[in-house]
Amino acid sequence: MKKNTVHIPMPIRYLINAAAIAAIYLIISALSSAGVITNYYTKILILICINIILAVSLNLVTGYLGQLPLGHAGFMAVGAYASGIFMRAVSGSMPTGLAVFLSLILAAIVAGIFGFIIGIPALRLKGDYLAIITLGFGEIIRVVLLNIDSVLGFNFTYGAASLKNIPKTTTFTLAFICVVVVCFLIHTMMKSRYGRAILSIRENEIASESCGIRTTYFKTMAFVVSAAFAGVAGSLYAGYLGILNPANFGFMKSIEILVMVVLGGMGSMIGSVVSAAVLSALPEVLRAFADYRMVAYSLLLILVMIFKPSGLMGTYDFSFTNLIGRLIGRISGKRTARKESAE
Amino acid sequence: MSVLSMIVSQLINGLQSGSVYALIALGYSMVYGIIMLLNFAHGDIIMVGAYIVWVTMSVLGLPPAVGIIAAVAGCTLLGVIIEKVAYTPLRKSPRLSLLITAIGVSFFLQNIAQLIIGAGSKTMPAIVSGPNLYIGSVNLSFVAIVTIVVSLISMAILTILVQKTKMGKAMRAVSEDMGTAQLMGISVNKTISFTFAIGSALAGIGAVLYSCAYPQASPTMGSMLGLKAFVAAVLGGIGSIPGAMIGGFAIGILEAFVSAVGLSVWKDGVVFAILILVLLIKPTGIMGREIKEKV
Amino acid sequence: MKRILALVLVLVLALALFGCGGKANEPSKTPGGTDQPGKPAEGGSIKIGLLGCITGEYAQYGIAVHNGAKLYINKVNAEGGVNGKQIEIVEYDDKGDGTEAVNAFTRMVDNDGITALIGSVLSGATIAVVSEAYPIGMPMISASATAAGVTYNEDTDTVFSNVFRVCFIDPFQGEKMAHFAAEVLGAKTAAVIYETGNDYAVGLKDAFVKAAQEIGISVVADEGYSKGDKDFRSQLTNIAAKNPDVIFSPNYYEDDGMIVTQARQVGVTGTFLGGDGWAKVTEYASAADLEGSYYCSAYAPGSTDAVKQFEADYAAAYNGETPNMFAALGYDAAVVLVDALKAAEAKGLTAGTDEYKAAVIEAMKNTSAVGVTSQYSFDEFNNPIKDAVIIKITDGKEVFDRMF
Amino acid sequence: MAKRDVREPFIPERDKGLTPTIECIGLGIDFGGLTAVDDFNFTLGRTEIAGLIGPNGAGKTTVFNLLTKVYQPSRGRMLLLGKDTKGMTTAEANCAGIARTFQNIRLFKDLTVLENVLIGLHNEIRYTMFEAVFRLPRYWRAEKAARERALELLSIFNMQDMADDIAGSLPYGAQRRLEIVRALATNPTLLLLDEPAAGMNPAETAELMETIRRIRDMFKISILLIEHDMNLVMGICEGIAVLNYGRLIAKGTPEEIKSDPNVIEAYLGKKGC
Repeated sequence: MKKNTVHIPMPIRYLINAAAIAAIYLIISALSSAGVITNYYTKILILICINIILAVSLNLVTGYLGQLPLGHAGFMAVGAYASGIFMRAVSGSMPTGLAVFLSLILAAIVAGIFGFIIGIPALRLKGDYLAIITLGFGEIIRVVLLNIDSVLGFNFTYGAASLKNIPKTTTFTLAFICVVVVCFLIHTMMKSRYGRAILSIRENEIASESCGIRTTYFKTMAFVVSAAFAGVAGSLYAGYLGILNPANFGFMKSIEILVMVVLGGMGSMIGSVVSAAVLSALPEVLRAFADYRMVAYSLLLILVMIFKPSGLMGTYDFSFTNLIGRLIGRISGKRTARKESAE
Repeated sequence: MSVLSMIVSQLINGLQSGSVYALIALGYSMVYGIIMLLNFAHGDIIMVGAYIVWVTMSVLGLPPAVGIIAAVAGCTLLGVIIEKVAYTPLRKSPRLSLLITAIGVSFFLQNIAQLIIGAGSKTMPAIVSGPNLYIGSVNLSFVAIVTIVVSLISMAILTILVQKTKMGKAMRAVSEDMGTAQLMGISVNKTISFTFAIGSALAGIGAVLYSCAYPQASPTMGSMLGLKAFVAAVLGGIGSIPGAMIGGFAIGILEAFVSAVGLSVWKDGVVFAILILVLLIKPTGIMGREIKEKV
Repeated sequence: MKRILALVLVLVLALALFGCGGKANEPSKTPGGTDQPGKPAEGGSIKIGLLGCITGEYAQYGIAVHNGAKLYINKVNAEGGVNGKQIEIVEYDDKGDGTEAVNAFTRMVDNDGITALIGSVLSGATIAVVSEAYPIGMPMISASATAAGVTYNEDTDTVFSNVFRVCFIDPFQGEKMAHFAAEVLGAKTAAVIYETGNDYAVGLKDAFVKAAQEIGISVVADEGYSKGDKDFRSQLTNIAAKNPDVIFSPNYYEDDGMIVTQARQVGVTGTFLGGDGWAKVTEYASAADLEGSYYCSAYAPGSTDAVKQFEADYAAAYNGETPNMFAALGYDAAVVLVDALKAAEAKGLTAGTDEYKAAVIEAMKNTSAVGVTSQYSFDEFNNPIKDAVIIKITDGKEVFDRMF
Repeated sequence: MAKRDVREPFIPERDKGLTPTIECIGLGIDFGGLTAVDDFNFTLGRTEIAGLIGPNGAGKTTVFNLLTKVYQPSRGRMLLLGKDTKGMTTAEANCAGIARTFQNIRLFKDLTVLENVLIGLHNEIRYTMFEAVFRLPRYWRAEKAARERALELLSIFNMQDMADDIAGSLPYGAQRRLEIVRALATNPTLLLLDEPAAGMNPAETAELMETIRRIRDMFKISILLIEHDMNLVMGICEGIAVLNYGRLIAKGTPEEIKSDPNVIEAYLGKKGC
């Protein structure tokens, strides 16, 4: 197999990947303007994009760093509320495009700050303790969003009454761009010294430390980046639904994201993308399945862990260009083989 | 009501819920001590226990004694089955896999209960009833007295079991060093199953006491209860029996006083804040020992 | 290579499911539907959406509302429909979740082509749907979304002209019970205990406290609790110390039952008052503990002949079940909507068109339809104008006390 | 027990006059009341290959953990190139020049051989996060240089052909060698080898001895190794330190150690018992 792979040089790889992504986008938007993809399907596609960002960002900590935080929905909530409050405040006084861009950045920064605040104590602990402590923080975020107004004495998050009338600015194009940007950033980060440091912590923290890697720093960094991207997903969600309630960001949501990551394969970005897409579309497709969805999710968690702990994709990362290289290699390989046999 | 009698009343409120926490915390602590697993499903075993009480007493109309026995036996069995089906195949796997499985089991129990019985809560008749006692102006409910006394007796029995019996010795040996214990001829599998059985039986007793005090069963009742009990176990020092008791009572009393001063909304937040503080300042808890990774 | 194969397989499977899902899982439609979504039916039928949480935590409310609504629409269809056309129900579950509700609603509009919507059941999900329905002028009536924000945008001070409801709004009940406490029970002091994370409970409590202060009841204790709490002793011990005349507990019945039981254990002796969330509370606390408590409701079982007829019909349709307030309100929502459909049909408009929808909205605004709980007319906020029913609990039974 | 005398620090002739790589003065550590290492006085020359030997449980690995700052000492001082290392973390100690291998191999098992070495080169690779995620020219240059350097290091053990293999799938001996390469990648001044020859056959051991010497000559570093294979220890070590019950009982040349009565007693027990 290896012999037949044609190595494609980097600039061409980028071109191929960019072309593939553009093609996917153009096909979907063409279908949608032709009316094949209705408004309803567009909504589902946006939801898929949001879930992909959530899964990919959680995968950074669970798959690559090897820790198990259970409060990912909390960061999403922080991003969603930051963005929602911002959009409500500036709506009308700023061009929409700029406001949306700023709201995404703001959501990422605020969620990242929360990730930092929570990461500092949480990452001093390992395994089960980290899981519990992040779960606790996730719940605290929810409780604070619910009750902060009565402490502040003015309406900020509107608590249980929901933050309403957020401008609905999330389009499929925006969500798609965010997915591409988030996946690109995580991918390039993982292929650098920063990414290798994160992986080395998952593999063996003590050895990593003895290689001169400041593990606490890199753990916190991964955690902050993961939280920031969850915040971006939250911002998209706020602009998608237009109304936010703390109840939407409970423990259940965190578990749903975890199921996507575990099923796709911890440490595989393409696995997260595929399973987030499938698991978000499935309940819409199989409406009759709704009753059994959570039972199926929990069973999936158990069965995947027992029979295929590496998930659907393992740590495999799909490379479109490698696939093309392999295909070219095969075809040319066959040709040379044919030539040889002809001779 | 004077301030003093008010404080005593709140103390008793705290002791009542604290004794249930303590019973559940013991289960967490024992299981964690032996296989280093945070058994997320432990809280949900209590939920199943409460439903067993509901089925036997409300649906089948059987007397309380049958309900109590059925709940304890059912929980014990469920604990062992969970261990055999979900955890044993993963004993050699990374900790992360085991933890995810435990979360899976917890969610499975919750959702299957919701699917079969429905999301709404079910009420059950009073398991024990008796007159309220008055000491001065302090009002002592009968249920509170029963809860506190029964949990203290259970903990005393458990202590004897672990300290004096052969099986208890085996449990302590396995938690110390699984490999060596096996070489000494202790059946590790049997001991772990036994630990799950004991822990789950305690959860069964906890479920009955919980049902006495709060006669409702709902699919998600176990998750918060379980988490708080876990916090209690960590506070007391995981793996330590007296620690779990102290932790349970401490959390119960803390919650009572937080509510009493009007911060009930922040109760869960305070409990988790305590957890975070304990883990950062003294990760071994009040009674725990330090375990260091060998380099 | 295997992995790539698996990946491709999963993708194909997902696409296949996604693609044929629309057909494989068509929602339940009463009489045979049309296959062309988005286009109005030819003469045969009028499509309306029915949206609510029929699974999940609040399923008992959603199922009751849906059963009530379907009971009336089936009755209309059996009697020949509206203007000779059958009403076709497109029913979806939103699990009480805003995201699901918006998706289901969009699907109803785009893929099923509904003309009007009954729903949703919970306030949060309904508000999420309103933000989609208002711009396209879709007539909407909810049986049970009580939050003020459902029909009114307080930020822009505009009423969502297309949205109506047949239930009381939250503040209304709180005010009613404060006046009831003062005028009927002669209460001087009151305490409140409520779930802080619940907009329904908070809405009722805020209105109660405000009204109580205005009419001279002093609120001596204000205790909150969080969702999922089962232990209220600490808060109730505080309340017992103040010994109030009445305790207002505007929560859902499961919590209310537990609160009353524990209150008696820690020595609270005052009269308990509640909102319409109290229905069925008698199953959750003992008769002795509940004796003499009052709550307000929109529905009094067995009070009038119309109600008795409704109860009999409901029992006949649903295995002898007794309807609750939500079923009655679901029925009433359908009554008001069908009445408006009749008006639109009378104008000779085609179902599904914008003019038709506008006519339905217009007709609802000026309705005088008679439902099972009351005759309906709407105020400037599209909220119903009707009296509350006071229910008293005696001997473990919920008994009609008076209209108030 | 009377305090033992430890002989004057031994340092090879050529290293005299240079600041020693390591100077431990009265280093000791307790674990919950149990003294694991006590009064550890030790000096290591700049290009010395030294051995740390002693019976099982003597505290050899604990000494390594003290030197690499996995444990912080309860008392005493440790100087690295004359500088106090107080308060350093393991990572900082590595940056300051201490690299190690582990008794129970600790490779990054699921990563490739090349990635293992690249992680060792972590602090040698210089570009910012921004340059990395946006793939700016400096990223490409640094990555290319690092890759070449990694292959060069692998070639010391003739492992360059295994670069794309998964580390966990290598044979045992190759894993031990990879650990050494990874440690060398961190550009150390002191290399600590914890039982490098464990599980190797005599031929492999002989080759390893040769390589250790070559590494010292190539990189001009000092090497301290824990080893039970006396042939290896006596063959390459210029100085040997003997540890028993957490205390240094002898340090000197191999010849001196061989004839030291304390050492013989520690290994064989008291005569006449």
